[in-house]
Amino acid sequence: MSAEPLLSVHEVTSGYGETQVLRDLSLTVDGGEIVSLVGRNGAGKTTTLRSIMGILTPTSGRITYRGEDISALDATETAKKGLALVPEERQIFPELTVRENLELADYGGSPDVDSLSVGEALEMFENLQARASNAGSSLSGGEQQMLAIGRALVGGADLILLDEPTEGLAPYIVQDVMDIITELNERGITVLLVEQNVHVCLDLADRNYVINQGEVVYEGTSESLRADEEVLDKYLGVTA
Amino acid sequence: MTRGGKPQGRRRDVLKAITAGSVAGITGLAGCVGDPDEMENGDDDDFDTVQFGVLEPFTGEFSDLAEERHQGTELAIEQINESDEYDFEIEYDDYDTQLDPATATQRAEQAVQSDGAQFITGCISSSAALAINDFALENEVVYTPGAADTSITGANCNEYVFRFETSTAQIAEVMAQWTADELGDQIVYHIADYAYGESVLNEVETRMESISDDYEQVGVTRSDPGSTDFEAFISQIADVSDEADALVVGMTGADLAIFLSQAGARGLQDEIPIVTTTGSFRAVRAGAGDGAYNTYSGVRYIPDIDTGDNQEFVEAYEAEYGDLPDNFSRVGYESIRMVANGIREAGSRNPSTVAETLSGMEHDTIFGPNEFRECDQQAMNPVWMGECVEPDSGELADVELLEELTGEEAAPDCEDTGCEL
Amino acid sequence: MITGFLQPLVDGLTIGVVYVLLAAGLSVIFGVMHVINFAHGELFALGAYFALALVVPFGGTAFFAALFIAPLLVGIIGVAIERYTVRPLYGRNPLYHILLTFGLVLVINDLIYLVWQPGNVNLPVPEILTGTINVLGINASVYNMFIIVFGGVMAFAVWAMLEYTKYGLIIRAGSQDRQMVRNLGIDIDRYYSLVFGMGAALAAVAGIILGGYQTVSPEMGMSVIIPAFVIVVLGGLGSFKGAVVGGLLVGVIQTVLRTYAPIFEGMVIFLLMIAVLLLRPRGLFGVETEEEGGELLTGSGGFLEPQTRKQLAIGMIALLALVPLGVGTLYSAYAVTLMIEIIIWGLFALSLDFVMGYTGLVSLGHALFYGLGAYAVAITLLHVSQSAFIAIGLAIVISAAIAWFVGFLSIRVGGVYFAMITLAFAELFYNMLYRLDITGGSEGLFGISTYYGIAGMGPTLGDIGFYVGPVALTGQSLFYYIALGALIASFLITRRMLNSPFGSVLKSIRENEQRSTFIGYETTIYKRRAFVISGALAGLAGGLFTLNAGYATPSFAYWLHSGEVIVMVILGGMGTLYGPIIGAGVFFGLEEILTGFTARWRLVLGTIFVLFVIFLPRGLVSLPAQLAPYVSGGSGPGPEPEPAPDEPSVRGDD
Amino acid sequence: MAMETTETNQRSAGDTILETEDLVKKFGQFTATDRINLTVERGEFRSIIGPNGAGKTTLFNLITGALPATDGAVYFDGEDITSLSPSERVRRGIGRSFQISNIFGGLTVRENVRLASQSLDRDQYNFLQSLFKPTGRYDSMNERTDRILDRIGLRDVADETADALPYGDKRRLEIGVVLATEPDLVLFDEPTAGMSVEETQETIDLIEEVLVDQTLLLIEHDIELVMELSDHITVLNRGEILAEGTPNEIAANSDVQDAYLGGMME
Repeated sequence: MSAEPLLSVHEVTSGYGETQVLRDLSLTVDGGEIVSLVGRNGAGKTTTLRSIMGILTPTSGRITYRGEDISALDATETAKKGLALVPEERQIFPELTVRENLELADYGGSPDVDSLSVGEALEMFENLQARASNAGSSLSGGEQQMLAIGRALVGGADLILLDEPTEGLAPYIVQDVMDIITELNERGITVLLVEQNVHVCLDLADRNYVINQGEVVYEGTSESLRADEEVLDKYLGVTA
Repeated sequence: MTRGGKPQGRRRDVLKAITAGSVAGITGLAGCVGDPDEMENGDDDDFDTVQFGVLEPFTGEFSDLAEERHQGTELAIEQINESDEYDFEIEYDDYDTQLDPATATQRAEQAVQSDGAQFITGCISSSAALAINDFALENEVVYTPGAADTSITGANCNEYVFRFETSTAQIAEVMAQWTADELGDQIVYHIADYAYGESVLNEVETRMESISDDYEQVGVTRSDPGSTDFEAFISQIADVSDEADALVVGMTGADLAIFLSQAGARGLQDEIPIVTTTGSFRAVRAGAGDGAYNTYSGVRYIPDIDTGDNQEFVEAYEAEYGDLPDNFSRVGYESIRMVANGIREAGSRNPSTVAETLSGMEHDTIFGPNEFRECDQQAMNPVWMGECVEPDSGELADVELLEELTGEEAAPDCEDTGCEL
Repeated sequence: MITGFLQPLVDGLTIGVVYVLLAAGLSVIFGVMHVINFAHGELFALGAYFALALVVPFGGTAFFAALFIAPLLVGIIGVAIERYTVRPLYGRNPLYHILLTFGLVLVINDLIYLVWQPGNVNLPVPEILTGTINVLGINASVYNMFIIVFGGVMAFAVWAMLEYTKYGLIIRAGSQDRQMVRNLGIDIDRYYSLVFGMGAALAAVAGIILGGYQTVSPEMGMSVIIPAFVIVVLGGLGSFKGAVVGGLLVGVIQTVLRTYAPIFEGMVIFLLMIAVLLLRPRGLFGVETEEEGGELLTGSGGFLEPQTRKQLAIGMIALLALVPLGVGTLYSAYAVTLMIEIIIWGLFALSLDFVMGYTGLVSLGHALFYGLGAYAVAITLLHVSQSAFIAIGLAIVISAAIAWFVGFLSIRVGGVYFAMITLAFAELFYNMLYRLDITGGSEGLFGISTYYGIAGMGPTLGDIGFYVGPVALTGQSLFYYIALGALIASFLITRRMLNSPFGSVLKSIRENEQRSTFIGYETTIYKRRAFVISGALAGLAGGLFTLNAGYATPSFAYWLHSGEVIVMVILGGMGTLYGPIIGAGVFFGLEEILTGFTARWRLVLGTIFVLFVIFLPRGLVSLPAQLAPYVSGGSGPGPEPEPAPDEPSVRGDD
Repeated sequence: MAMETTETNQRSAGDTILETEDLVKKFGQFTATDRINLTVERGEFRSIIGPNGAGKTTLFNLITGALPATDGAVYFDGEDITSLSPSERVRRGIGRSFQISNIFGGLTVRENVRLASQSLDRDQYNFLQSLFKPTGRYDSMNERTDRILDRIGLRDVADETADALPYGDKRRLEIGVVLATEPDLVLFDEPTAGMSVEETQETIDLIEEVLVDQTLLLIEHDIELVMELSDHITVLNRGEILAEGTPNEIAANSDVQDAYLGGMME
């Protein structure tokens, strides 16, 4: 491995129509890391993920993956490079069965990366195994999250962009999801995690970026962020 | 107005343009409101050309018939222009009426107002023909329609309309007589639910009633015009086939072709004889394929007949187009010839004069001696009954003639036509 | 008595299976690409003609080969259509696909005429498929059985393909959430062509087996497209299951009604469609899909200074007023006739623009109101009074009343569904014209005369002559001024309305309906009022036609006319009022010129229209503004304004 | 009628402008808001905060009528408005501004404001007038329009197309449009989303300046801003009200810390 980061976002400006959400935002993710993006609602976290994935095209700046410029690629092309987005709403195909959701992922994704087979994915998530032939729409929030992550694995992602994986989940399921993220990482998958739940981030992430109004205002390990009360207070509204 | 070199000529132009329009003439002074007098079209004895407008539905459902009719028209014009017997030449323009009476009238207006046609011919669908009927009267131009609807020379007749096409009434005459004689008087009907279908039903029924006291209408089924699926009707007809002697079908064109094709596939003609009005048309036989075999049809025309100068017509037609003429070709052909005879006889190209001359005038036609009789200006065509049979080779059914009625026998009585001329 | 029930069932299934094949492609294409493909019927006809081309030289048994080769060819054509015409429109309002494919209908239909000539032709089927069979007292032809079995197998094969193959899975997923399919690294856009091709091939199969059953003719596409839409809407746009159930249902219902209640046949499917759209807009099996965004691109009127525009308009009117004076010297009386046609259709187009261009309601059934006006005038003149004023007055009032009723029922459903429901109403009306005695059935009403006055006092146009210098203005020329007056009055009135508070609200609805609601406007009421005004103007246009021509026929309400008037509005530039009038002029001008050269003028017109939809969606009136930057060398708006995707702002959750 | 009046009188006791009663909204199985009881006093500046998915926008949609409630009731000025259409609610004095600027882009700035102003005057002219009398001839309406243009500082660009305005001005226009409907209560859904720090401050200043007399209900993510501006704060979590109080009370509330801010200080 060279010193070059796996993913590099360099001075990216992006948004919706005329609304600029990101302003010269820069960050890097190294292979094997879990990196979190924290910040308030509306700070630009989801927009960052969507810009990396290629759903949004940055108006300026450069995004590279394994040294290759992917700024102009669309979602299909970035997925083929080994990126996978697990969106906030999970976007399970409601009328496909759990197995079909996974099979579909198998048809897409990156051909170069070792991926889980559909069977392996079902084994990995016990809940899904039992509901393999149920429609996606019948799953609970936690099951949907697992299926969404399962799709990313079957698709052969080596960088997963996780958008608010614990949103709307019951506390005990939050723990399950956190365990899964850890397990992913142990399998050698790099994770870029967007979370509102600072607790989850600090527990999981190797490094954290705090973003505010589309700009990175802080970067550091969980330990140092935990200690930085000023940042916590100012940008995350967490007072000691 | 007197400015410029030729006041005289300019005044003539103005007059012509106005008289060609829908309004008759001028009195009074500039800026006044007046009541224009009727003004006769100036007769000029001296003319080299006559302008025809040929209106056909070149696009849409009847376009193949339009083409067929148009070839007959063209052939007639060509022959007349080459012939020494006529000391004028026919010039003509084609207009596409599409399927729409509104377009038909617009084209007729173009022909008359813009291109100066005094004689118009064409239209296959009866609603377009009826619209042009009115137009011809209003604009005082002679019109020879191509539709068979009874009312064209019936309730909606007028002195400018002359029809060589055989009317539904004439066909119904031979159908009713032959059916009553050969098949029986217990009849089931299937008609397309529009004017043509209803008129077939009415005409055949009236005649059956007068022929046979025991006549009975076993049943009527109606399909929408433009229908493409007749299974339900065929099943219903098959259900009553034991009680009925014959099925009379009041449809034409694609409707009839599809009906015959589906009835054939279901073997309906084995259960009950099928009698149609236009099954002898080549277009219908072509569309119906083997569904046409062993069905009976009224016949307005087939190339085989040996009346008048028909065989000369057939030869000339075949030489020109490499194909045999069919019903609409002869209508186009003879409509032009008879009007041309009228113009020659009248010695005028003034439509009103020609119309007067044409009414009741004797012609030699492909059907032998013929006339647009005075009471309704309908040609006194003979009609036949025929059977469509499997051909020796190919797919297209042959038509064998079974019976003939002369023009006199086929024509309805003048007082029954509803025409007041 | 079991046969009494089974026979209609078997009969109905025969046609039902064909409907299934036809509707399945239409529905899947909509599901994945949100394209409403009007040209589907033409692809169906192409299938039959390709088969004919194979079967005729090689005989009946080539039928089986044709059953595979012809759909393949049509599939390839489908792919080409998707690739080169549909693709540039993704991201625009889905109504543009309706417009585009309507243009393609004109083009393909004329190509069929050109290549194969008009007329009905029998498509020979192999010996083995002829004859009849009798089981359980049911009489059926072998070919019927073949249709049911083969069609059933095809439908099953398509279902199995969708259900069990990789492509099927991707297509199904695509119809649920396209972006997520992309996120998974699957190039769904590449499958669009495949889906379109497959849909086209299915239509071709339907065309071939139906061709063997009926006949093959260039009109066969037009005759199936409306029922096909009805089925797709009934079953639910985008649902394969819906297409299957809808197709069989319509086939059986039609057949049963023919047997037991023939009076409703023809009308019932439209009533059914209206009912389903009102009660369950997504159809029986349709799923909630996100309303596709994308605005309707209206013409830009801001190119000239208001003063210049006013002068231009006055100049135009003055010029128009002079037209009849040139008759006989500069041109023949036909010029006046043609101009009357343009004026009446210009008024009709203006009426459509008032709802389409200002409230975004695309009515696919506007011929309904034109026909209504025409018949109202005809019936009044024949039965009530010969006064032109009373007749026209009644035409306006009746059209407005029916527009209120149609609007009341339809406006609650939006976008594509509104287009479909108005189409259904128009077809219903068209059917009624054929059936009712008072409308004169299929032939319509003829021989109508009128006078211009009230209570028996007043002249007929033929009796009056105005003399201006050497030129006499009578009859047709006088009517020209009446029509021109009506058009100018309508234009001024609608323009005035648009500058009034009412018009402001209409414009606000076009811009942003949601915001309009949240500053306190009940937008449904405003849209309905606009629809009523539009219906009244369309009725006036139809009424004027009949007043002049003296007849009314059912063809006035034919759906193709609704399509043509949309063509005029788009050609000219929607949302400008004057653009559609120019559009009507260009339409008839083109027709006039083109028919002089070829009977296949619709081919040229259709091509021009397709190019307009793709490249100049804001119409002719936007041309100066488009060209200005190039002429002056400055930088201006690009030729293709890229509509920003609408982010839905009322969401279920935050 | 009499009964209703009594009811109304009861409700308007005190100076409550808005009250929701056990307001429930379900999307299929999912409960977006669960028996919300919210009371807002006249003249108050109330903020609603909560994590994503807490039901804030849903609550707004229920109050404005954009979504029908599954259960419960909304009272405005003591009157039950639960079954009224959105436009009816606007006419009773509930104004709303949107997350993404939501103006009539193709119309001029003046037309934008005038439309809102016109909505207010609707009952003062008859149907025919409203169809035919040009908008330019309604004096009171145009005066009010100009007044509002002045207040939001867009009088100079009044004849420009709204689309042509810079982003910040669009937000100003958005607020002007809301203001022109003369609302008693204004709901703001993230009025500063996507704005730079300066723009945010300007917008807030503007809101404070022009809407000083109105009751304000604000959804906002910028906690700092919320703490600074609000009289009261309501915290939503998973569709329920988690806490309510003054900014200081909220800051000190450990439940809020836990749920909303991620339980960081456990």
